[in-house]
Amino acid sequence: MKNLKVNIAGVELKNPVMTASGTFGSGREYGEYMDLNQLGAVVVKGVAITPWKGNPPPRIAETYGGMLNSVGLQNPGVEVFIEQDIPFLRQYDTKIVVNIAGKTIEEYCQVAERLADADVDLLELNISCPNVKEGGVAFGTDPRMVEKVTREVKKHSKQPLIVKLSPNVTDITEMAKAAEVGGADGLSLINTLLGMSIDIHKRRPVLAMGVGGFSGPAIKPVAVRMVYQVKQAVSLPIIGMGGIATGEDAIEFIMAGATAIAVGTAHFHNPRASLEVLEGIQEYMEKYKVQELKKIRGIIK
Amino acid sequence: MKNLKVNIAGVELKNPVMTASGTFGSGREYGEYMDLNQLGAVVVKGVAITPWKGNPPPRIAETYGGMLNSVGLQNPGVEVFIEQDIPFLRQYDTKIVVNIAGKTIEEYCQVAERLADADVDLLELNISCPNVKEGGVAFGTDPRMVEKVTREVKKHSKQPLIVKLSPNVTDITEMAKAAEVGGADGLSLINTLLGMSIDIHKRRPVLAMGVGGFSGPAIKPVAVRMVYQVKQAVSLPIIGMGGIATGEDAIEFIMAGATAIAVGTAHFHNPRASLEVLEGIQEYMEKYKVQELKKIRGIIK
Amino acid sequence: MCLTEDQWKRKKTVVIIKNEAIAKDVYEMDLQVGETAKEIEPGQFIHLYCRQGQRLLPRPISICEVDEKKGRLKIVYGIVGSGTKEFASYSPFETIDIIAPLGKGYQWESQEKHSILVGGGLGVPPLLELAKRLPGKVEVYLGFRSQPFLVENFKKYTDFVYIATDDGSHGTKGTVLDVLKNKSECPEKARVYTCGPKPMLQSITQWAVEKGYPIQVSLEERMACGVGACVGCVCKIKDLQTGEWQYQRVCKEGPVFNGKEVIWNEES
Amino acid sequence: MCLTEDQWKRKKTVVIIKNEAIAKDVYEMDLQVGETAKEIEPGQFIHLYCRQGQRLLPRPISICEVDEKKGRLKIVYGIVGSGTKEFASYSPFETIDIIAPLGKGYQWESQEKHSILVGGGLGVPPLLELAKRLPGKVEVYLGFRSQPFLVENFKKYTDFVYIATDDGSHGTKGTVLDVLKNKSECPEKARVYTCGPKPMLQSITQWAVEKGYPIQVSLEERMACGVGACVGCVCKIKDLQTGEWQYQRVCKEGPVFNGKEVIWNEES
Ligand SMILES: Cc1cc2nc3c(=O)[nH]c(=O)nc-3n(C[C@H](O)[C@H](O)[C@H](O)COP(=O)(O)OP(=O)(O)OC[C@H]3O[C@@H](n4cnc5c(N)ncnc54)[C@H](O)[C@@H]3O)c2cc1C
Ligand SMILES: Cc1cc2nc3c(=O)[nH]c(=O)nc-3n(C[C@H](O)[C@H](O)[C@H](O)COP(=O)(O)OP(=O)(O)OC[C@H]3O[C@@H](n4cnc5c(N)ncnc54)[C@H](O)[C@@H]3O)c2cc1C
Ligand SMILES: Cc1cc2nc3c(=O)[nH]c(=O)nc-3n(C[C@H](O)[C@H](O)[C@H](O)COP(=O)(O)O)c2cc1C
Ligand SMILES: Cc1cc2nc3c(=O)[nH]c(=O)nc-3n(C[C@H](O)[C@H](O)[C@H](O)COP(=O)(O)O)c2cc1C
Ligand code: FES
Ligand code: FES
Repeated sequence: MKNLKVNIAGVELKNPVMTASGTFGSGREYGEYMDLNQLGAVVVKGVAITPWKGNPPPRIAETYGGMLNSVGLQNPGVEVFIEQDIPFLRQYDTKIVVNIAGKTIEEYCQVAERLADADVDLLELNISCPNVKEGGVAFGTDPRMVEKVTREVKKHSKQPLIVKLSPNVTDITEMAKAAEVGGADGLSLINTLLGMSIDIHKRRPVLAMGVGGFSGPAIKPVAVRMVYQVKQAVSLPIIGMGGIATGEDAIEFIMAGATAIAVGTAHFHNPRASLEVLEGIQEYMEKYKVQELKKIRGIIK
Repeated sequence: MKNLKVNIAGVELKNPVMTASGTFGSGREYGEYMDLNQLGAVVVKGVAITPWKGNPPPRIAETYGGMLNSVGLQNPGVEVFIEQDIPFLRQYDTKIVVNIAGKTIEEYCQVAERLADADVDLLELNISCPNVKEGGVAFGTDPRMVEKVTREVKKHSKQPLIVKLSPNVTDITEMAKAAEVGGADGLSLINTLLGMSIDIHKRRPVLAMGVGGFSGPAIKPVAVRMVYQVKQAVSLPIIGMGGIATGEDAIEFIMAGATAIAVGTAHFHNPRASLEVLEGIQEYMEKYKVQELKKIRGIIK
Repeated sequence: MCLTEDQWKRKKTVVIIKNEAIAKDVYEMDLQVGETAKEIEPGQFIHLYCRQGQRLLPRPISICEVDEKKGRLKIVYGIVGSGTKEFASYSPFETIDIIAPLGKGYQWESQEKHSILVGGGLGVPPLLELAKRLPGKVEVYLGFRSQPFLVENFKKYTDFVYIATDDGSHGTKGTVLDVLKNKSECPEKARVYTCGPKPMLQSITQWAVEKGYPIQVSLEERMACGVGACVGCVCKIKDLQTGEWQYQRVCKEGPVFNGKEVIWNEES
Repeated sequence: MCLTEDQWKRKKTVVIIKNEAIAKDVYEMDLQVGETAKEIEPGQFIHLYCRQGQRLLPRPISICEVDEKKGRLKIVYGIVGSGTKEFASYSPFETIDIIAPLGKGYQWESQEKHSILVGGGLGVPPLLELAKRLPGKVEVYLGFRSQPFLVENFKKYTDFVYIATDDGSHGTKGTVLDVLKNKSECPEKARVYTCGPKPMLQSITQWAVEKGYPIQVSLEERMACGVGACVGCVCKIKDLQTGEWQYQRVCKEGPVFNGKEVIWNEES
């Protein structure tokens, strides 16, 4: 057996496979389809300080090799999360990463603070959701805001803070550097691209919100490129995601510079996608006699 | 028969179907596969003032539902174009659009000036090619540069000037407005996204250049979104493109606000793609009794 | 706490036994699903996966009928887009990937006396297995645009099958609600079960509320996961006590909801 | 100036007559292409399209053999990635979309006296039809990693077939160049035709140049259009007079080039 362990900001994961926030609920639902113990970490859906209703439906549109969503961070709030989801997830031998959402810097800080004493391993700061009017991507497309929100939230965080970046920017490395300066312990990328799909029969956008977050295999080349660019620009550990559906996809991200990877949209096509990605990584390591992932991480220069 | 005519910056096209620059050579190659007389316009590959060698191979990578290219605007220069390609294309009853490339503002201007007396209908200013170090996308991601290069080239152009925008920006409407202020007569969008694909067996990028331009059906949701956003922001006619492979795709772009559309990568899957797109548009118009495209253009608000 | 290998739900590859048109652009497909047939409640749905890799999301289709003995499910689907068009091209003995069953079905009492089933168009199929299982008297009202389907199948389980068509080509010309108002004996107590286009569900709900009948409606929404994880497939459900509403998941809390709790004003 | 409907080249749907493994991960496929079989020059290739819509680009595969009478083409392909894996799953009587023929093939004189054909691995197949058509004496040198294929087919057309394998399991252990140096009678005049991995092409070219033989090499590059429109599939070709080089299209000016004009130093 090869060594699959990876270390993200001081937290050791038994393997690099995580679930992408918002695609895996709080683990419970897919727990009926697979053994959560096998995952490096479960990243739960975005959690805010108060319950959020989310956006009106339709929230989902299929596109060629991908999909759009405009869920808008519907969530029952951090209290319900702490009460119900943490105890559920702690039954499993896997790390817990909480994706935190907010409409203002204060709200982000409140969630981080509320989680300070909770039994979770990592925080993932979501400043890149394209589906909410306030907060979300507005914070993630301006380097000064990225730095500021990172710095503030970091002050209130006990767990290491991962900043999740938006791909809808001219220069991703600027955002990565801003997060680094702000004190981030790691970076997640990419969140969804901004896309639109039109129902030409009904003559309106498929999504009630008009535009939505674009994910799935279709976007992988953009994600790999950004992980690569960011790896050249900063020294933070990177959690790579965007279209990963196979072990080979995961290896691409690792070679581009990712320390861990997350599987999202692929679950909708195959509920066991994350475990198959893990198996695929292992097969690659066996085939090419890669003893540890470090040996191939960021090998593309 | 429905009325398919559209007007781009004073040039009347018999129908809205154009070919995307760089995917259709100078028309000659696909002329063996289809009747060029049926196209609204042929947009030829990027033409520079002097011959360009282009980038080393591999220049092509397939991705999920799309592809990457790093051709890098290989072209024999504007003189050869004028000598060989214009007379060839003028045999056909279709409009000629020349995509102009340059490394400096002066070079763009020189091409425009050289073409002033040539028998071509429209100029398409390519400030969005991700595959060249100088010029190209460097001009297309800074609104001040977009405005400046547009203004300068416009001074040297006799034909209406279409500015082709890059999608690799935080806010496409800023670029569109800058082109409008600079005096553009129309906009083309989108050029390719920037993507990367890694050959995990050889442990290097598939493309010799590392990164390349990402096109094809996979990118359509980004393109539709940008056409929609730009339509809300400026009043210039838009040539929409990015992943169009069927008549239904084309209708999506028209509803989002495009006056004409261009078919690119789809040709590689189906040499007759542009004609099938045209047939599909006609079928849609028949089915829904749309008398002219104006009736559905920009219908999404 | 942890499930063992054979307890996990999974995506399964099953054999297509039959796949035939039963009306214009409407197909009936029988699937050999084995033991899964025993786990079905009427009103539940299954997820069908396309073979074409560019179509990633599963297509939710209601279960129409179950043959527990043979281990088979019947579904009926309309060709409306690329995925259903792909399904229509499959031949018997080919395979298809599915997850089954999903969602929460219709609920009834074991002593049920009188049931009124109302289906419209492609909302007709999920009522068939329900008609078969319901005890007591079962009235069935089916509305179609023009060409009816599955009518004979319903007649196997009840004598009270009424048809409405928009163009009057079969049964009564008009809406299924018109027929319902005319034909139903309107007992003191009854439960109403319905599936179909939203405006129909809304008008049937209004009628049922007036009559004082409990009503269950089956809703549709675009889905991604189908298992409750993505919160993509929501509809507005109000709490009848507090009057507060929240978005609930059609794939998990539904597709069958209490009609009185549904807030209808969302565009559909 | 304008072609008429039946003069246009087009993507065609053809029937697969045979699709069988002939070595580990190497398949032979026969296609019923009709009149197209009459238009083929050895060394040309065809484009095969995948059925899976996420794989948009055609796969270029060389024509291995032509049966003009039956209207058939044979191709031989290795399973190296997702597309060739998909092709291997097809059964006889299924169909596949192709464009054929594409590119420029090998050139020879009608009075050709002596030809030396050198193939390596998956570069062996395109030499078969050439061996069949060449007049005069034909020597064939084939190199494989381990398991040879198509050797009997070549023996039908010439008695001079020599094999090299990397592991020595068949023929001579070593490279095809080793065998060539040992076995060839090295006539005064001959033409060399070769196809295979770039390092092999380069070393054979060097040998041919030393001997003063004209040499034609068949190159590979990743393609998109296959018709010369995208300028994606280029290789560096120098003008022997001026010494200037430019990128030429493998799909249009090639895949067969004058070996002396090829600049080999590009990474492959
Ligand atoms: C719980 C449930 C039960 C259903 N039962 C049936 C049934 O028994 N028979 C039947 O014919 N149809 C049923 N539908 C609708 C059916 O799912 C859609 O018609 C089908 O998914 C369309 O797929 P397509 O690929 O042909 O259309 P496309 O428009 O090409 O599909 C693109 C995407 O949109 C989604 N989509 C499109 N239309 C709908 C819709 N009306 N509702 C939900 N998603 C949609 C698809 O699932 C897919 O993800 C049901 C839907 C739900 C939610
Ligand atoms: C003119 C020409 C003739 C060829 N003749 C043969 C032949 O007779 N037999 C044979 O087995 N192979 C031949 N090849 C190579 C063959 O095209 C590739 O092995 C094949 O396309 C790989 O497809 P895939 O989907 O399995 O691989 P993937 O790697 O999944 O393909 C992804 C993309 O990369 C391209 N690609 C991958 N490898 C190559 C390669 N080595 N060369 C060019 N493109 C590649 C594919 O075309 C596709 O667009 C030829 C190539 C060319 C250019
Ligand atoms: C339905 C859905 C909901 C999502 N919700 C969140 C979220 O709550 N927080 C977040 O940071 N990202 C969210 N994302 C983005 C994903 O975590 C991930 O970054 C993106 O989908 C790219 O990965 P993929 O292509 O593997 O899905 C969501 C994505 C989808 C598809
Ligand atoms: C191989 C290739 C070459 C291209 N060359 C050019 C070019 O010379 N000039 C230009 O403006 N765009 C060029 N493009 C971009 C296309 O014109 C088009 O904007 C883009 O591919 C999106 O459309 P599509 O998805 O339909 O291909 C090229 C695209 C491809 C795939
Ligand atoms: S489809 Fe994902 S929650 Fe219902
Ligand atoms: S593949 Fe397009 S020019 Fe050769």
